[in-house]
Amino acid sequence: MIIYMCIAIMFFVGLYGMMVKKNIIKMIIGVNIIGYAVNLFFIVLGYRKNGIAPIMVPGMEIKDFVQKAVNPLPQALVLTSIVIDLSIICFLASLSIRIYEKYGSFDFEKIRRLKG
Amino acid sequence: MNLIISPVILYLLSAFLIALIWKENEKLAGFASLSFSILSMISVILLGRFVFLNERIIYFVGGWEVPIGITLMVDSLSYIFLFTLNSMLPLICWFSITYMKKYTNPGLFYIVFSLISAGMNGILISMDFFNIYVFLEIASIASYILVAFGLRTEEIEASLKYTILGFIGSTLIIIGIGLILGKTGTLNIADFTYIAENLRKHQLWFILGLFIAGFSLKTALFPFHFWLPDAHSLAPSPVSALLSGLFIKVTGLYPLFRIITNIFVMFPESKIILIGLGLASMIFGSFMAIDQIDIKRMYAYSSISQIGYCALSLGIGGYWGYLGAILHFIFHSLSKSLLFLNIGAIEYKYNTTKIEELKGLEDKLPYVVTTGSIGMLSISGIPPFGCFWSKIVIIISAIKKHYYGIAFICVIISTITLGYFLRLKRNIFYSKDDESKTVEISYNLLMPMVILSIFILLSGLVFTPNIKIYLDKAVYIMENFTYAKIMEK
Amino acid sequence: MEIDFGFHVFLLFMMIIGSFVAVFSKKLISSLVSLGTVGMLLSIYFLILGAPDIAITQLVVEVLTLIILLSAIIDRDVTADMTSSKVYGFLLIFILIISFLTFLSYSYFIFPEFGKANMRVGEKYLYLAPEKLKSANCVTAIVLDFRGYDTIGEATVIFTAIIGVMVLVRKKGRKDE
Amino acid sequence: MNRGMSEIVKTISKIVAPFIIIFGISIVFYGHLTPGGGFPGGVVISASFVLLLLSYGKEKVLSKLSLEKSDILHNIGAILFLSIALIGFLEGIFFLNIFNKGKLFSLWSGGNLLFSNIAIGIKIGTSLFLGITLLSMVRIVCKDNKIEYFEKKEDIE
Repeated sequence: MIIYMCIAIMFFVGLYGMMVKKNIIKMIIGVNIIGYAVNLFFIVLGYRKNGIAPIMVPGMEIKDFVQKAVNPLPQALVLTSIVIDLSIICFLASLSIRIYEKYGSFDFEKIRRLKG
Repeated sequence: MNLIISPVILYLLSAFLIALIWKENEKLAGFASLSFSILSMISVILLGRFVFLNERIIYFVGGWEVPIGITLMVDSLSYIFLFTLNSMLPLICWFSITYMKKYTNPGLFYIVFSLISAGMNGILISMDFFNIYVFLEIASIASYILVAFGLRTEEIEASLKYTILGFIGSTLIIIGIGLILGKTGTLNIADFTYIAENLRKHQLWFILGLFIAGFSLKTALFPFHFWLPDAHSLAPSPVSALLSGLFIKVTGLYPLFRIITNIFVMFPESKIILIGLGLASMIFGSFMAIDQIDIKRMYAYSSISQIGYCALSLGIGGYWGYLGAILHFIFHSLSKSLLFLNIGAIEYKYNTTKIEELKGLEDKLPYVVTTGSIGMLSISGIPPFGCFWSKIVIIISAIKKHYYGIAFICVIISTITLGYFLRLKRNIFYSKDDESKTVEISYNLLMPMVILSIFILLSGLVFTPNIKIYLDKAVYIMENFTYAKIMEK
Repeated sequence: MEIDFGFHVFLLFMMIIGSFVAVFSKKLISSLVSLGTVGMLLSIYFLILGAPDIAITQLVVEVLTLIILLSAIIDRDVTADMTSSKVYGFLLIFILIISFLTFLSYSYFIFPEFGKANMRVGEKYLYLAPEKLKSANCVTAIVLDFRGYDTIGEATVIFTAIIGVMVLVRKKGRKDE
Repeated sequence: MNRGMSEIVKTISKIVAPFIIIFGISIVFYGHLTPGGGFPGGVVISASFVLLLLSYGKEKVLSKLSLEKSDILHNIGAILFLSIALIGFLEGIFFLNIFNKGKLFSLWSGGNLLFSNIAIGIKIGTSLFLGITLLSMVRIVCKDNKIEYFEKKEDIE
């Protein structure tokens, strides 16, 4: 359980950075940390005690392999999820550059105009 | 049965091909996008025959069986969404060919338009949790881009806000998916439902909560609504039509339909949450819409209120409740898209959406005023038009379940809706202006609106009794079907 | 690989400290650097958890993320000190602590046990990939064949993001401005 | 004009960059046998270009891989991967792996996995390079349907 708790703490730290900090770069850092926490959560879900990587090496029996290897499914999902996080961060960075060019600041409080 | 996957493939191909050619020829890009969307509409119409003959179509991508590969499924419920989506996308695309001439580089717009369409189609046909997440992300990122397409400062700020909140929604959903993977070891919805019947309730409520929170954020139900008015009012008008009319329903409402009725059937109490959320957003949206000075912002708040009707009807449940939810989805999509296209046409001519700056449009743009009035009357529930039928069904469903207070609130909110639309009409359409000369408006802007308003008129007069047989099939699925039945066969 | 349980916790604590520094540091540069540290530690932890593919990807993606973020803040107000709004911040901290405690009390029901993965589908993949598909790397087999449809979606996501960057670096959005 | 970083960085990155590219390519090609695959390989390849970009400035890199070229390449990578999926239609099912599966532990194994890896590698590598270059160094400015590349914002305003 303590592992899940640590991941949850990481997630909440990221959420705090994203919601409360007024600097756009800090928000992006929060997004990044949340992404780490989620990816780590997925990998931990697939972990088996004393497991090996889900990659066959020559000279290994398939029965052995199936019993020992960690779950490959979460790893495949995390591969996708990492790329999705990267693309969101890419997009957010370009938004923040654009905002900086208009206002000369990354401070969300200064640039804020919309009320809703 | 390769027709089931053809909309996604066609829209993806369209995006990649337009990305190759848009720099040389921007006009061709628009026509390519339009023709691909018409092709996918045709393929969906062809698919309809098989769906209603066979009850449901199941497709194994790559030929791998149920828990191993990704499985796709279309039944009559998702077919209704698929049909509405794919028949409206060509109209919106047609409208934007002229409208997007105001913007630089419309070629990029068509790429993103194709991507968002591919994403929405992918959500509707999928039967795999993670696959739904991936296509949800495609559609969401494309919508963040479209909101910022005009590159004005407010638009970029709205996009930033929308991106951050949309990311939170996606994160809640993916944590739920992770818990499903950890609990049951599978990602297939049918397989999960089959296993979940044997799990105890306290192992599942957290997943359900995460899903409801995440998808209500995408749908903009009341406590999670605050990104919607900014995003939908600042986007280019065809994009607002797309987002308000289709996007929030396909990415948020359709998964909620499935989750409440077909997946987590062991939690009947989750419907009460939906009634609460729906009522709150109905009341809040309509009261906020009353004193807006910007027309698009008023329409956006009205969207929150009308989405509340859908969620409320889904929460009430039973035959009439589900029928009302589906009907209101269809008619509100038609009417709200019509309204946003309408204001887009006005904006194209006058470059403003403020109420004070527009006057006496009745003499200047007669066709636009006629179609706009049809849309407004439909949304406020005036008898012959579409939304009247859905609202009356929702009220009947509330009365049947003895929720008299809710029925009363529905009527009141409908009256308020009528009130603010009448005020809008009096101010911008029928007020007197000094110069009253008919203004030329492009055929391409007008035709999609005319087609949509003909649909709304017909839906009130002819269609509703005739399409009832198809709707009954979808309602039957919402009432009786769980995904576990697929595994039992 | 036999790893002591304490080592898992140690790595996780390092990551938590790193993310605290990244969020609460006054200088953007130092918070970016500590973000990089967290990413690298995460990569090592992935390796320990038996996911070398993810470790490689995480390592390189981390570097690229840092470059993207650095390119966003370079030549701009690097030392920006932000005052987060107090009331809202405390409210959020309160909500976060409440939800964390809810987590803690229900975590036994919510989470599966650590180190005992539910292999319902995973076992099938482990068997099918070498046997039927003749691919030694099961993760690649899943990504590109069993769940290849997802991968098309993923490639489309990054395509979308690049198109988004192209949209946002245009000089102006409307022709009449 | 002395652009980029100091001489030491330049020399080292000049020596290292080709090795990184070769490493990336090998990751792509042996993705179905050893850890790796299209994604990590593509990211590694783009990282090598980004290294050159950081140390030498953009002229040198863009002379090797221009933005137009990488724009076209990342579209082609996407289309390639989609068409590999579409090949399955020859036997009736989307994404069906219809190639000969080969022998375990040889380079030709797993049917279309190798081709998919290459397509994904091209796609990810070029699109990340494109994104980072656009974000860090250049600004696309579009004028009458033509893209022009400007250096810094002084040129635009």
